[in-house]
Amino acid sequence: MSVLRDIGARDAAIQLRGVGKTFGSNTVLKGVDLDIERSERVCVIGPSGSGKSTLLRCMVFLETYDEGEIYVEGRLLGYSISDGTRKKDSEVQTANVRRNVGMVFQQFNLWPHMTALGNVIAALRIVKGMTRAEAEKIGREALETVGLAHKADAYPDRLSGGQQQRVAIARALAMNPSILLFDEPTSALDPELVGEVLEVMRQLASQGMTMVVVTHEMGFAAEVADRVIFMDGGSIVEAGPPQRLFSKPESPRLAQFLDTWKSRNASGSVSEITG
Amino acid sequence: MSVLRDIGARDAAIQLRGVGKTFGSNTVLKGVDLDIERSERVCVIGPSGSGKSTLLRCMVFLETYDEGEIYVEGRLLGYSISDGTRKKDSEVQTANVRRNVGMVFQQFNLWPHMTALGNVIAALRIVKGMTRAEAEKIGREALETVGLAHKADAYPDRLSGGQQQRVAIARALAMNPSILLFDEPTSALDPELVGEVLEVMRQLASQGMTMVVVTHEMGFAAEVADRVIFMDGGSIVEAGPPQRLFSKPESPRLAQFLDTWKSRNASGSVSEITG
Amino acid sequence: DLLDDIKKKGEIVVATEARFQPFEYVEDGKIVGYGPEMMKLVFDKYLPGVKVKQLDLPFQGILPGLSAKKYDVVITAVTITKARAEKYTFTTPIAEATTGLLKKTGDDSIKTPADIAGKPVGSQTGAAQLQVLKEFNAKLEKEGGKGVSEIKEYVGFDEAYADLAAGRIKAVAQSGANVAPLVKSKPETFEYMKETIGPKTYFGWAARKEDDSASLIALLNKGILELKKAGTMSELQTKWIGFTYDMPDDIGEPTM
Amino acid sequence: MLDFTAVIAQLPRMAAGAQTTIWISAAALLCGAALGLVMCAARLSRNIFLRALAAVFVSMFRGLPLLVVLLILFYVPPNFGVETTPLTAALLGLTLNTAGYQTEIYRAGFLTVPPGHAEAARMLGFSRLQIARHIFLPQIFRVTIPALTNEAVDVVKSSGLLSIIAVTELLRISQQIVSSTYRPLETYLVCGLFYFLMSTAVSSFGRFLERRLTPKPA
Amino acid sequence: MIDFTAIAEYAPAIGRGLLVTIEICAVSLVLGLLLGLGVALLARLPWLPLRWLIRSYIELWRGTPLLLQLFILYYGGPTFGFLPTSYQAGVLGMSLYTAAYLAEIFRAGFEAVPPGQVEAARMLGFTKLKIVRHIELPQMLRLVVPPTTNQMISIIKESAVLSVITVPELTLTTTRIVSETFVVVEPYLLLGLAYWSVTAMVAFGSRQIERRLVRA
Ligand SMILES: Nc1ncnc2c1ncn2[C@@H]1O[C@H](COP(=O)(O)OP(=O)(O)OP(=O)(O)O)[C@@H](O)[C@H]1O
Ligand SMILES: Nc1ncnc2c1ncn2[C@@H]1O[C@H](COP(=O)(O)OP(=O)(O)OP(=O)(O)O)[C@@H](O)[C@H]1O
Ligand SMILES: [Mg+2]
Ligand SMILES: [Mg+2]
Repeated sequence: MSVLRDIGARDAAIQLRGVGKTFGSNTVLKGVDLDIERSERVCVIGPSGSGKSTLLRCMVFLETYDEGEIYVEGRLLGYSISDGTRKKDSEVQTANVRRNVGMVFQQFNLWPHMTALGNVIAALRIVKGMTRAEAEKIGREALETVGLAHKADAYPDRLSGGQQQRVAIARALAMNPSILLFDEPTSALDPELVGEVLEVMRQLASQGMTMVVVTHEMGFAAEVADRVIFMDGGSIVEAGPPQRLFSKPESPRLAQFLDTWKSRNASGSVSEITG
Repeated sequence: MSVLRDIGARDAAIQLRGVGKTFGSNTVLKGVDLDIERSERVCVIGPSGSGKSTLLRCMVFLETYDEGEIYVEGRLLGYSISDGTRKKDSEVQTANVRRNVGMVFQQFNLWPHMTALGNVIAALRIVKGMTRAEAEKIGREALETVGLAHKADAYPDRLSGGQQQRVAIARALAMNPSILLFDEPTSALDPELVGEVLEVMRQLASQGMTMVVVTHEMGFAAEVADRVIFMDGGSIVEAGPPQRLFSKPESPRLAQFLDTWKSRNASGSVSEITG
Repeated sequence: DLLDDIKKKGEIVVATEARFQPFEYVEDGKIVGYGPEMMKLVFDKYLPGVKVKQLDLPFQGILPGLSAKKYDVVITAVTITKARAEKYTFTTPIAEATTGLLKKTGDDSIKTPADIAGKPVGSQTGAAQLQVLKEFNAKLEKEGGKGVSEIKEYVGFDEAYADLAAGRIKAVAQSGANVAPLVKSKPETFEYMKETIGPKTYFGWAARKEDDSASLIALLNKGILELKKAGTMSELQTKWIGFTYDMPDDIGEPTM
Repeated sequence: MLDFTAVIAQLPRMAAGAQTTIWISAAALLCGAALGLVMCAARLSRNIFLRALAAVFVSMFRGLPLLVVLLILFYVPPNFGVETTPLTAALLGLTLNTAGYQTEIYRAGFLTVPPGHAEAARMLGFSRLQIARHIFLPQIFRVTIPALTNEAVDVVKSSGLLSIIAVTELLRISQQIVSSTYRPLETYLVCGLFYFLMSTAVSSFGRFLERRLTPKPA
Repeated sequence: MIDFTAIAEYAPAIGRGLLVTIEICAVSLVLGLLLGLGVALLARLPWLPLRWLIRSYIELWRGTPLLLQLFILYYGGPTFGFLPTSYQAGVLGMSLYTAAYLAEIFRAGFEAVPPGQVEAARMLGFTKLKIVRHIELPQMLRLVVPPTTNQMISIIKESAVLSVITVPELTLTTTRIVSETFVVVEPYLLLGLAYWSVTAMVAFGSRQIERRLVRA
């Protein structure tokens, strides 16, 4: 069985098999099964506390999972199995398994003591051991991609939230990942600054990057996602292409979730007035 | 002249005459003229840094203004004129002039060491010197109005952002104001929680409260406002009923502002898909 | 007049450094010793009903504090020196203060006081014994060409004894009366040398030099001399110090 | 090698000394709190003279060793005709010393209260005094507990210096015991134990208060 | 009324005392910094007995007066055959004392680095050691400048108690002058002035450093 899975897994970017996670007595993930194909764009939506972030964090073992298996590019993440029992991997082993996965956080998590470029090239220099020149070349390209080449020497606290988040994306890109995870990348931004970050993400999507995005931006999900996943209470309640999911929700919980969202955003919306 | 204004002012809720404000060398308000009529609902929109907050704060003298005059219910705010020169009023005099004006802040500014009810009745007890019983009666009514009677004994940090903002509204309401000012009352809220606060504001509007609301919620402005004011660079660039302003902006700056907004919110919006 | 004031107030404030066995020290929370007992006898007789308020102070501040009028009189064993006598009035002597050396038992490298040359020695900051030690050292340097290697100054004598026991210094300059109880309780550690190193000096109590204090000093002198005549002083010396001294009534000019 | 018998016999006296330490520290802390709050108000006032006065006060008493403050307070005023008993000098010295620190603690506490809290109160008609009393003080108290606890421990520890000016507190009594027992190590170890117990009690109480006053996150 | 001529001849002695004070504080502070940083780093190892040991050290040293610690070191050490000179005991005592405080400051500094920044580094393949070296340490060092300078000032002040173990520093020198001249007011006022100017200078210097760090 495990052999079969392993073979199957080789084709998928990330595979989750019955993943469960409990904080104390609070079961946050309940046997989640999910396959993320290569070059697939998946958006995860759901009410607050439904386990979206936890799911994403488990996918890179920033959070350990208690049950099930997670395969990243075909390799079991975070654990090794010997003699039928499983043992937690060392940090170094885990890092190796997820080396092609990048992550962008809600709070950007830029390092304040380095410039934008410094943030982007730190891992190239320190982890990959590149020379400054090599690293800077890649770093400047990455900043170019997010449209911030001119801000290379600015420290994070001199950048707007949107710019900071774009630097964070560049930082992930510089490591040349094949899979990018985003956890509410625009939630901490002023409304005016959301657009510029979504624009960068749209561009990445169009270039075929495998992406998993936890988001509240329904418009973005509708436009970009191949598949939208609706989570509630630690389980995937419904999944499918955005057109189907948004227009014909099957589960009442999703229907209600969409209603709440619409009643706020649609009523008296400018497009209706100007339309 | 001043006599004429004074007579005219008696009818308006708030009158601004050539109000100017400078921070250091940065002129933030440039001769703003504005009349807020009784029971009028005014929404103020505009890009970040255009002076919206400063305008609102000048209206209650939380910020001093350098030029022009502001009349609240016909009385000059913040200054007294004797022998042709004007002198800053004492805190007590100013408080008296704006006693019928309430304000709701972006950051709620609830006092964390008091319960919801404690926040609402503090001014009744301390400023108005009511007995606990009197104050609590009014306080509970105010909480009822915002739908939070059941949270009277909760401390702010146990309330969601939306609930905190509703308590803040109740706190202002308890003083029985005739004018309420809101500075981006929903900007600090999670998207799911915006609706409940707007609902309370809608209800206040329908009861004839005079309201000035700085907001990014165009839908709300379109639905509720009698008049929308678009600010840019410290001046009122355009003002008028929302239908006219949103569909036929006269100034290019407003047109551009609305475009940016639409491109983010309209593209692939759920209403289009589900529509 | 100070004495009148004291009588009027019903209280006399005295300063003591209660870390100076056997003259003044604390036992079971009370300041006891040769000095306090003698003081009590004098006060009981000549200042009956007057309350005694006794302050325990570090020695360095005790004479300046007297100038500063922090208290009426210093009832603690103060070596009478020229410099001090210029600024303060002393009572008739209460015991001999001549300085000698305390060394470690069985330390054969020091047989005579001159043997401390080249060795670290110590005494208390501001004490007359320190002054004697410094003068003795100057004499050594002048005569033998070689003085001690270091003179360490301690805030209290107890620390100096501890350092001697620890071996950091080889001798402590101190008056014989003071070390008697120490040597008695720890003969295996401390040994006092017979030969002294300074001129004959005496302990007295001190008051301010102003006329104001004259009547108080006179009263104290009267009391002390009476005790001496009656033999009580000798009894007390035997009781607290372990031996008796031949004492002059008036020392005249201090020897140092 | 270590022999505690002589010291154990003196335990009651050390306990009495510890009692003196405790009450002097407590009194100094309370007086220091009152003075510190006044100084803090001066530091935050709009009057430039008051601000400068408070700044000098803080700089002075945070910059001077307590030992030196005590020496000055004990020996200097009588030269100008002012009487100070050891106890008043001790209390005054400790109070001034801790007030210097507490001023800064309260000021830092003030700065943690978002200015919006005061603005909300102003909008409801609160006077400056009412804002200080009802909005700032309760919040400051809560956020300053950890710093105040540290300060209380510091005061207990530094009260040992009172031995220098004839206050027979714990350390002075320990020195007296050393004089009669010639057992410095044992005596000072026991003395250290007393101080450690007092400090631990103070900081435990501080943590308890902190926990009581900080609502647990939901 | 105040007349400094009486102690004028002692000016060189006061200068020497001040130098001793400054020297011993500087040495202790440097040693305390290194030791404190080492302790704070060790405390991050996931080894429980070590953490308890470090905890007890910090609590014990912060919970007792420096004066007493010096007494124990200097007068108690010989009981165990440890015979430091007064200068050695002073430096050792002050270093251990300073390190206990600084270790706590550094620990708080480490904790102030948002965990998200560490996670971001983990996601990019940083090892634990590299995270400490490149992410946590640089930020922590910047955060701890203000509390560390406060500690510096407090160490200078506390050094006054070195007088009790015969270190000929400023306070002991002044005390000696008082007992030799019987003059109280001037020496003690001068003593206060000396400490105040030294600490005020350090405070001023540290504010400059802070300002520069903030600007960077
Ligand atoms: N480190 C943690 N310790 C304990 N409980 C946690 C932890 N992290 C998350 N939880 C709990 O797990 C549940 C799911 O949290 P999660 O952050 O995954 O939700 P979410 O869907 O991302 O919500 P949001 O939209 O608010 O970010 C919540 O009940 C949360 O309280
Ligand atoms: N206290 C202050 N001191 C100095 N400058 C200030 C101050 N408050 C506001 N400003 C400046 O005044 C200008 C207008 O600020 P204001 O907060 O009124 O804008 P706003 O329209 O409310 O923006 P936003 O939508 O971001 O809230 C900005 O350039 C701002 O930097
Ligand atoms: Mg989340
Ligand atoms: Mg604003």
